[in-house]
Amino acid sequence: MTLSKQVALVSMGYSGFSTVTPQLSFKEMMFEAANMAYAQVGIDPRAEVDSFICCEEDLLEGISITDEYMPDQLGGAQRALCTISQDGLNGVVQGYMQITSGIADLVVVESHVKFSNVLSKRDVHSLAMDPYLERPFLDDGIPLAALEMRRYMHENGVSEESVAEVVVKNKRNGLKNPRSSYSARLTLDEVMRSEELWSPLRRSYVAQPADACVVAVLASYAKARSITDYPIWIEGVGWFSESSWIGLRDFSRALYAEGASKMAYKMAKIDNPSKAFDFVEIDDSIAFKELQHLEALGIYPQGKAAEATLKGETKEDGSMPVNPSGGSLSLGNLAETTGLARLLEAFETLKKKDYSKALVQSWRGIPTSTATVVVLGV
Amino acid sequence: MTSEFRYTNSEEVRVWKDHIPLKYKYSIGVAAQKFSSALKEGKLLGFKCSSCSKVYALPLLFCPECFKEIREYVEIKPEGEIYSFTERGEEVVIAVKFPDTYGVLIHKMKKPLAGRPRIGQKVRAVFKKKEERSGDITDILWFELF
Amino acid sequence: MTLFRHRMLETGKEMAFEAARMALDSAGLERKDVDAVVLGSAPDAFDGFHMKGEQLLDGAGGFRKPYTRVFVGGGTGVFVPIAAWWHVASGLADIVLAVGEEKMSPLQPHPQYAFWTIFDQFLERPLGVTLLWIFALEMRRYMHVYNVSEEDIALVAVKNKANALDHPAAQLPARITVEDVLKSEPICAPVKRLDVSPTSDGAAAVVLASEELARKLTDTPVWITGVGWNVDTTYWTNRDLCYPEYLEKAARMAYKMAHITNPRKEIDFAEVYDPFDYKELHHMEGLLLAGKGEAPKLTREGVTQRDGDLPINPSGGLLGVGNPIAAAGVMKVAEVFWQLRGEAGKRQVKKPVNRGLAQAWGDLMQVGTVVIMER
Amino acid sequence: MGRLDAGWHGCNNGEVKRLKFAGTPISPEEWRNESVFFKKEEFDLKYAWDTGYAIAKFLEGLKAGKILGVKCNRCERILVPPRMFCEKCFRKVDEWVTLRDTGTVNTFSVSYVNNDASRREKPLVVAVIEIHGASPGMGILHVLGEVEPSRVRVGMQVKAVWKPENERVGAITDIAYFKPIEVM
Repeated sequence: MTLSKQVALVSMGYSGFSTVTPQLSFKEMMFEAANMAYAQVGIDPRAEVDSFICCEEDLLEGISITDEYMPDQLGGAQRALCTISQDGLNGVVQGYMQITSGIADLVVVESHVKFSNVLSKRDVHSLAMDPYLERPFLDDGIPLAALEMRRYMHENGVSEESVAEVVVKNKRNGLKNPRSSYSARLTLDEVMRSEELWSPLRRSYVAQPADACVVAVLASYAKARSITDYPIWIEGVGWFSESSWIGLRDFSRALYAEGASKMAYKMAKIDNPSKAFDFVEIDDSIAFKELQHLEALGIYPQGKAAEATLKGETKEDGSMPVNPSGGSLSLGNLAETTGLARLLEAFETLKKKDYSKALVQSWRGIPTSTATVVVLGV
Repeated sequence: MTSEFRYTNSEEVRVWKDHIPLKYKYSIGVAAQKFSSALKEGKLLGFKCSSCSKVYALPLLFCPECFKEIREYVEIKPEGEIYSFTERGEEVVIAVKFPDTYGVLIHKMKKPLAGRPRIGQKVRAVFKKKEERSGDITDILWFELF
Repeated sequence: MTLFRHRMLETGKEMAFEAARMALDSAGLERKDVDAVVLGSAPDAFDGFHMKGEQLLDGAGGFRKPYTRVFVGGGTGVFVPIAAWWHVASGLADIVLAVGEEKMSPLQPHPQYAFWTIFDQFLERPLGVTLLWIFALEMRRYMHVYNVSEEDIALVAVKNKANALDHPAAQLPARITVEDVLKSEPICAPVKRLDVSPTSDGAAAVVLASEELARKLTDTPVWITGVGWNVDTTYWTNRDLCYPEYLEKAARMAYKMAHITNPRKEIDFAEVYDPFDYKELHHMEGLLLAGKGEAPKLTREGVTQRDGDLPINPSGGLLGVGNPIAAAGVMKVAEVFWQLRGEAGKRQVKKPVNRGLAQAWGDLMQVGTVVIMER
Repeated sequence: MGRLDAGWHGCNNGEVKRLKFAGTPISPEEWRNESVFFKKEEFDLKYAWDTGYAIAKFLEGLKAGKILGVKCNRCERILVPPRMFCEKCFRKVDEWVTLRDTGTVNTFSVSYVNNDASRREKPLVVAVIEIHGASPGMGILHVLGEVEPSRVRVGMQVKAVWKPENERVGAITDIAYFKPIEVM
């Protein structure tokens, strides 16, 4: 057993992936997704799963202390279950550590979101900022995204066309993805004629909300070998936060993604990230972030992602496929489920295609500066 | 797709509506309290870390990097430059960088009569009249070009 | 740790900094030595922040670091060092800063209100449920099944508030009598004012290090030898509230890891979660430190006093020191640390101690978190 | 300010000889007269939660004056409140069962406060009621009426008092309260 094969992703299940999911409660969505994940590898959660990790935030659920409502529908009642108040991909990192620390062989990671149930989205987003310094000016956080976008474009000489091209590409990639809610065949011109929310940010650049639940099952080397012939190995993990103070952040760079990826690359022994991956699933919940994240992750040098995008390199058939799933721009903004949703895409793509290595990165969205990175290998 | 795990029942679709009223009285904190008192005097306060000598243009009790308590305060001239800006109709939100300080202050700007703001332009704070100030960040009415 | 008080001028971030700074100083470390940060904090509705963890990150020392918030309701405080433990045990981090923070005072008119939102939105909130109901219902069930008197329960409040007289950060230390408790204002019978811990603002922090580094940093490290956690079914009205099965399961997980077969003999003292006085008894039983229904007897006989055979909550507990939820759990872990190092001053238990336990509870009578520490 | 002085090291090695801990308490006076600056904000967070199948059907049952449970054929438990899965066996439940509208008080409390900690005008008796027809221990939370608080006992038999049919909306409050079944 090598260091890169300590922990495997053995199965994933999901439910929802729609703009509304009226027929199911969040519990029923979780039950569906969990059942699907467990059935693939034939495990009984009541007997075999050592730890359950749920990733959600109270105010998006409309429930305080949401972990109260998690155990039953995962098979986790009277078992070790906890909430990690983070993106689901960070739940995977915590599960990774539980397995490598020897307290668990089989870990279930879950995240769900029912954005359609949250009627006061603006207020919830406002509550994520400092009441004294930030809330009076930054509304639902969209102005912050616009400030960052302007600074990023300014420092790196990035054109608005390249940002719009990310939208065109990702919405097109999503057309063949059954989990996509917002895929479309659009022209650059159509994308750039979308309503300006806060200049230079247009509505078309922002991923719109959707509902989903994703469940991932992680296993130790021995356990993985015993329950599946097709494990996907977790070769590196990293996570990193910049600052809670918006004013202390570098608007032009995604330092959080840079920090997270450095940690993951070190673990996965990746020296040259621009050549290491067959494809990457990274955060694009605001279109310019795909460019910023590509640079932070070392896939492209600072300021070079825009040009590569315009040249078509990041298309599915390009030299560096970025978000072949369609990304958040197609799948929708899934809040804390974003990372697991993209892990699911990478998991399926790695199994289907003749690929050997992928990168998944999540960002917790406006107004945060927190990222998680996972390197997957076949 | 493993349809046996999907619920097919959709005859009973129901939504339960409710609301959570939340009322807060936030203490703005030890550092912001100092910042707030200075604002009432029409001054902008910087927070200086004695360890790394950075002057933060934000009310910080501690240096996030050195993780030492900040006990030194310096007055910042309320004139800086636009680090970034965004507009919606007549509204302009800006991030202002003050010379020789660390961090940016988010605030709003009075829209220039001619043209649009640019990154790097010099701006200065316009304070409310002394008697109207409360210690809130809105004691600065807006920033204007000069 | 910071003072635990009803209301603090510090923001949550600032309190977290104060506690984290003290913990680093105590270990002779700087922030640059820290590989990762784990923060625990309970409902966002108290502090008044969505994604509270993100709001607190700089305060906890997480600026430009790997940082995560963990959350299991009231059990969070003791869960923070558990999560920090797996950071270290996995080999991914050598030094982890573990911080618990709670700022309950911003919510108006009373922090209690936030607890309405922990209940089921379809079937329970419409009844106007409060957190006190569920405690009162559990207390009554416990009293009914094991024939426990309100007097016996009151003894816990008397002991803990008196213990807190020696705790310099305590919010509600007091010398009171059983009579005072029984005569205090009824809130939600059988729960009375003095049966309950206060709402508080505060923060507390501990530093965890790998074995190799710990030996370099100090001659008297305290080892975490067992961790356990467990969450019971959401359907709390389907459980018999007389006994916390989830806690027994959490404890057994920790005991197994620490190779403990007879906890009553092998645990020297414990900081058990006491947001309400009966909860201390309930939890002692769930931890197998007392038989079912036996904890009141041990309390009556003085076994749980600081000079007793099995001191429980020598710190003064939540009833005496205060209950800034996640910070209170970390405070308990800190107390076990100080007791094991013989640094608890006037609070030091009489008997020599080698092994202690800290426990917290949370959710809808649902979460048990347990840490076992040894000298 | 001196807040972080001396006390630090004292508290860190656990000694109590120094009584200074970090932290700046706000006095009740400062809180009331607001001599320090407070930022006040109000939100009203609105949600429209999908009840899902189990709760939708349960609420429809209440509207029709019935308490519905579900049955798991593996463990043979009849569960209430209903759910689409058996948490014990981790499988879908098998059938709906109409339960009786009577029950046994499992535990109770007399509440003198509202959920914002303010005092109630009249105390309210709340209880976990094990519903007859469901498996033993299957309780729901509700309130009791038509009974003196001092007369309530664990084990007391109670019956649902329904709101008039035209006032029922499909909510747990369609049961106004449970009242003791009189012993004849």
